[in-house]
Amino acid sequence: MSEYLLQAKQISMVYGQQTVLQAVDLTIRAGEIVTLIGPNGAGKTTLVKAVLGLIEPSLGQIIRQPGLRIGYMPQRLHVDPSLPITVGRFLRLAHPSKAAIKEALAEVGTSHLLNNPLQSISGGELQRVLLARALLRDPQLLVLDEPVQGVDIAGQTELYQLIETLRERHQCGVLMVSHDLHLVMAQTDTVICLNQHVCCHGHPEHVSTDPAYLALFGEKYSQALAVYHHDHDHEHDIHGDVIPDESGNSPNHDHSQCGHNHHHGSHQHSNKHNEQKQDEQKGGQGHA
Amino acid sequence: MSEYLLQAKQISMVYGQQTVLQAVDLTIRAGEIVTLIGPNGAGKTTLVKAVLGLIEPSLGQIIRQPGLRIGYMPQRLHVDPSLPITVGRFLRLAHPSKAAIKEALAEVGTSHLLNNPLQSISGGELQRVLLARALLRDPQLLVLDEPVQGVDIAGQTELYQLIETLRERHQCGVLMVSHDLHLVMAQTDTVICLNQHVCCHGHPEHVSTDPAYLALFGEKYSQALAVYHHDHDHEHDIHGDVIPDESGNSPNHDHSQCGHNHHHGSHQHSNKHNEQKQDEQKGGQGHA
Amino acid sequence: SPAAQPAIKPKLLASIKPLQLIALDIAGDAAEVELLLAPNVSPHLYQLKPSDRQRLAHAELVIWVGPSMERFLAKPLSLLPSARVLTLLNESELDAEQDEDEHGHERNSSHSEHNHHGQDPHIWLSPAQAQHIAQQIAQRLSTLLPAQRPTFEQNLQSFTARLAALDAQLQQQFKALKAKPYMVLHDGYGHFEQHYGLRHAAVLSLSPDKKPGAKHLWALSEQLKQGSIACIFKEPQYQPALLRNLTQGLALKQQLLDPMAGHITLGAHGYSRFMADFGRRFISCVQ
Amino acid sequence: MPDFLWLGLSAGLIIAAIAGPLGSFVVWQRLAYFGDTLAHSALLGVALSLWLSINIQLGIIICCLGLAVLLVVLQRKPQLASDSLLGILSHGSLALGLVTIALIDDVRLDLNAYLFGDLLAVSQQDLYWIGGVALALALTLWRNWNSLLAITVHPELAQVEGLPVERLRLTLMLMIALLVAIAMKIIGVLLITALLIIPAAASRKFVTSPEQMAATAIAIGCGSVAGGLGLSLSLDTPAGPSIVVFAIGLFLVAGLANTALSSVKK
Amino acid sequence: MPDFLWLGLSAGLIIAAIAGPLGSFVVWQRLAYFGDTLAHSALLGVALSLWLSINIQLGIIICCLGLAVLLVVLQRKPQLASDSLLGILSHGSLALGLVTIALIDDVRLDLNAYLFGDLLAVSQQDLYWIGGVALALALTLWRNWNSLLAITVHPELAQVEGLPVERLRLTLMLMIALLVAIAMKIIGVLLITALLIIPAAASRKFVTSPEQMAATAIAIGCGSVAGGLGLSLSLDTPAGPSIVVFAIGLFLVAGLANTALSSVKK
Ligand SMILES: Nc1ncnc2c1ncn2[C@@H]1O[C@H](COP(=O)(O)OP(=O)(O)OP(=O)(O)O)[C@@H](O)[C@H]1O
Ligand SMILES: Nc1ncnc2c1ncn2[C@@H]1O[C@H](COP(=O)(O)OP(=O)(O)OP(=O)(O)O)[C@@H](O)[C@H]1O
Ligand SMILES: [Mg+2]
Ligand SMILES: [Mg+2]
Ligand SMILES: [Zn+2]
Repeated sequence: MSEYLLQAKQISMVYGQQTVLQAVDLTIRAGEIVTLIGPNGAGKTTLVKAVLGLIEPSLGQIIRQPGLRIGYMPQRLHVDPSLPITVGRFLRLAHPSKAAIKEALAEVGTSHLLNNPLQSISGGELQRVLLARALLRDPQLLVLDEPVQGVDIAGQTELYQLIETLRERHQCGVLMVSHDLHLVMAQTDTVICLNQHVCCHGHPEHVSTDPAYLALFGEKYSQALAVYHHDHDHEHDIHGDVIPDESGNSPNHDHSQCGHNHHHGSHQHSNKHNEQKQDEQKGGQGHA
Repeated sequence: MSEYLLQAKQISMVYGQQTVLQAVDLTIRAGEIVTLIGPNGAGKTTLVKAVLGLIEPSLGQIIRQPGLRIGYMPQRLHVDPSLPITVGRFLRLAHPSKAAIKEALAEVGTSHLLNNPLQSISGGELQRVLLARALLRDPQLLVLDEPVQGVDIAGQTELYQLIETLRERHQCGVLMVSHDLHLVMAQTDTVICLNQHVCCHGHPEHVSTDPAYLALFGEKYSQALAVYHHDHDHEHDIHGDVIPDESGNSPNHDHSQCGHNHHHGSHQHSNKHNEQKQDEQKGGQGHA
Repeated sequence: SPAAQPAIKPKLLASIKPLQLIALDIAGDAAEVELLLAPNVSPHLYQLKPSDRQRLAHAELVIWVGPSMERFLAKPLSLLPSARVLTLLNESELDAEQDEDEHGHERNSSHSEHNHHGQDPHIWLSPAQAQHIAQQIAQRLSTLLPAQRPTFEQNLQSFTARLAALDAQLQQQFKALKAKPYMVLHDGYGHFEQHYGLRHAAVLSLSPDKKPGAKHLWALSEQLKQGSIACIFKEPQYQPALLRNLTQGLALKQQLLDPMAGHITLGAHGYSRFMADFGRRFISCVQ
Repeated sequence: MPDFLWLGLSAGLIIAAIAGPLGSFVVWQRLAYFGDTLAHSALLGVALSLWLSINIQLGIIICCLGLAVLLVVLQRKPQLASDSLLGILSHGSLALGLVTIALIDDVRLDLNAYLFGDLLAVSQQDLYWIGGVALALALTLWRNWNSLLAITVHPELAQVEGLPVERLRLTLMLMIALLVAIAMKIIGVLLITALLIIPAAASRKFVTSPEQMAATAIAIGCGSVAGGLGLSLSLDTPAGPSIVVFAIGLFLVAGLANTALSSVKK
Repeated sequence: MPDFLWLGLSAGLIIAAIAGPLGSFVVWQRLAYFGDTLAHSALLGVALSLWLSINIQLGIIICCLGLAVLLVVLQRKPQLASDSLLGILSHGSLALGLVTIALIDDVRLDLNAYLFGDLLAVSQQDLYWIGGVALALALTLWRNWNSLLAITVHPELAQVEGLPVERLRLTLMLMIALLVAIAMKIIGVLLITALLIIPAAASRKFVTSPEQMAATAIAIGCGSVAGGLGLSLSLDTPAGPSIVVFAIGLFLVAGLANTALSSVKK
């Protein structure tokens, strides 16, 4: 197996009173796609920023291959309207060659935006342009925070396909945050299911049957999404029941850690859920 | 059939040289869910803002029911970090009652965020909070620009379910922008497929077999998304081929208009595609 | 009032040094005369310190020119009873004023708050004005210390006599010499010039706050190049860098003139010494 | 304690009390430059009053209010950040003022003098003026607090929810302009602009709600006025600058305290 | 035409040429207040030099550079917008300067003279100074242009891509501080701060790339210097304010032209 591009060890992050990350481990190898999944506020963006060195974790250590070239696509971008900059010029900040820029824009399907002001393009267009910028760095490691957020349905599949292609062509590692489990699962080598701590991790097929995963997302969502049904109560019943029922069918899965962590995770969940139940149940009734 | 809440007639919007909207009609009735779909940059957000009166369309007319109460959820929100404001206080700007605020937060599943600073919550959490604010207005018309963007998979289904519930309980009209065709289709009364002009509109089942719709999104995407496959060339072949082949199986579909519009739309598409093809095809080759 | 007790000398507070010099001559030993603003401090950015305010509050009499000169005093002094303030250049009778004679304005010269048309507040530079100032001070001192009225009248008389002699001497000297054309940096010598029948041939700017325009400077530089100006009076408070550009390469007499009497030592006959020095410098340059 | 201290202290406290909430809006809406811009436009006001022979105080107030209106109009096209707009207005009005003065023949005028009031020269009558204006502003603020906050957080949401965004923004600008225009002459331009920004900025780190920020800003402002006057008395320094220095000191202490607090939590 | 006009024109053009690109960064990074803040810190510099008996010009430069460093340090914690930070630094240094001066007994000092230069008073030697500094700044800008732009657009992206964000930001601030500190004494604080902001802001509407904006700002700046001097010659108004008024005129014309252009397109 190839060398580590990047290794994060026991990363913890605390904001004020709130623990956002707790002893998270993460390893990315060349040519490997690692996907972070997890509910909103799980700390995915925080972990990504720590890995990139943009924020200093409260505890833990990050080891990068020296001279690692990273292509990064942030979750949000806000450019001041007083700065006149076209999409093309924006990309030239990452790479001087115009040919390469056109190529990258073509790859993400936004060639026609080359001379548009960066501030005027639509939300989904911006996502594509950001991906183009990450590609231009000819990265050894591609870090993408919800790359297809706001991208139209045709573009989503295109972009995921593109990421797959890039991985194959350049043998670059990919760290990706995503909510689109169904689209992502097929291509990912390792899924890390995050909820402050690492709930479970491993190969998608294994993870999708992991009880910790099921507890977090409900069994239904791990299956085809075409079947649309949501049963709120059922989902949370699993929370409590499934924890002791840890079978050994996920080879990469660290039992002891997950046991501990998962207890914590389930505690968090039921916390939120209790709050919700204590309030007037105007909306809650709609769920059944 | 109930009265119109809001009617937009022949809305056109031009930015500089670029035509973003062209003679778009839109009608929303109480208790009806209208969904705008379309590729990135199709003008969905622009249309929504025009309908809300936030921007002045270049041409056309918008008629609202007098005293219409609108709940709006913008596509992006950026709050200056110098303003100390908690989620709870932010919601109190829309509604004075604390009980109502707790209820709304519970409805969108973010009760635990009540006292968190608005600037520190994660992307998906912010979306939920924005929806809570829209709900607090007890709206007659709910306008949502990509409401589940960045929301985790469990939340997405929850939120769509919630919108459905609200519509039933309050009989409010809903205008929604979305890329999640598979999730949205089931609940929508009218789908408007936008690409500068109205490509086609009508009941979801009809629209999903409409050739204009297929041309825009490709046949595959209208079916279950579990099957993941993308054939770029094929998609664009449909563009040219399908237009004359308009069968009468979509009752709400205005043939003449769509014929005209679609020609325009397809022109736009092939334009973009040509640009893409003229460039070096490093990425393009990956699509096949 | 503590001033009523003869043991304690009443305090006088002069806003600027020339006024202090005059007041010292009139008051003699009967009163203390303090100075508010050191002669080298620009009144533009000056903000009163608490100690200044204490001195204002404790002074039996505050002597100042008026709001067109020491604007920062206008407000604090308006809060004092008028009996304790001597305003030399009053601006209360204002507005519909017509400056009947811009330069020859007399004791109750007309002023307007919003419009200092040609008002040159440097009134102490004219011996005639100084004489009038001394009279006013004597009058107020006499009201303040009725018992010492004779002393003040005597001091005034000797002040007048000394000044008259000096004035006569200067008049004669100025008459005798045919003053060559000279230039001043700002139009602050009007009272002196008026009194001795002089007129500057050129001025850099109306006041230090008003920057001259390029047109004016161009004309000025032509004038200087043609050699029609013999002498330039400089000031310690106002040293415009512009002057360097205008006079570069020209052989011009330059003379330092301090209208604020910065270099005059405190003591007897201060004002006469100041005027004598002022006149000497003037003559040495324009002769 | 002499009268002038009491008068100055009262005026300072009143102004600090109203500058706290108004200053919070100044900080939130990135209008820190507004005070200085108003001071410069006041200079233009002086120059124009001289030219047109109208009352100077009136000229200053008109110019300040006019500037506020102009700013609101210019902010409609949001291509320029408000600080750039303010920079242009500030330099523009200062330069126009200077040129106007130069064009009026034969005016002798110390422009600075018109702008620098002095806290220790406040009269009884000034106090009534300041008090009246502060009361009016406080009432307007009180009645529009939520709406003003809503347009600060997100103007588009506020507009959809039916608030008259433009009118509210204008109200806010006019309130700030009025306060600065009146206070400038009485307590000095340095002091009023500083009292708007520094207390609000210093309080940011300790608060979690807009109301807390306004209240803390009031407290810090009043503390600075009292402390600064004490400083001025003991060191014999001018009152206005001493208050500002004291406020800066509080700001620094606040920063250090915050750092210390958060390191203790860890 | 007399020498001093040529000297002034040359100095003005050189400064406008370097202020164009630097001013664009000022506008993009919302630092419009920076120039005024530097002017105020220069006052502190004067006061401290007098107190410590060091060379005044040196004291001014040190204070300005120190302020730039302080700003970069304070901007690390982005809880306060940069305009509020600048406001605090501006009022703080002005007040500290005034207090320091009040504490030094009996100094002979016309503060204005230290701060207000005059374009028409530029000497040959000044010109060399200005030219040298402008050249050094232009070279630094040229070499770091792309990196500076990258940290302006999105600091986080720039950092991930391996740029030394903090060092670059410091470089930019020091460049602006140096230009203002040198130019303040020579051409006046009003003119240098205005030449930073107004041309850059006026050019915004016509351009689509950062380079175009810098170039257009240079053109507008140089045009304003030439036009303003012409104005000063014909109306006999002071040179600095006339240039600023001319620049404002260009800004307004630019706005109108833009409106007209876009309505023609429709
Ligand atoms: N600067 C900050 N100060 C305080 N809390 C913060 C800060 N940044 C993030 N948080 C908190 O940390 C938690 C994790 O945030 P993060 O953005 O990492 O979530 P996420 O997993 O990326 O969520 P999403 O899927 O919605 O993007 C959130 O609950 C948020 O409130
Ligand atoms: N202020 C503006 N100036 C110039 N062009 C603009 C402006 N706002 C939007 N546009 C252009 O109008 C087009 C439509 O934008 P809009 O935001 O309405 O798209 P959208 O359908 O919402 O896309 P998405 O799905 O990505 O959100 C885009 O191509 C964008 O470049
Ligand atoms: Mg995130
Ligand atoms: Mg959109
Ligand atoms: Zn004078």
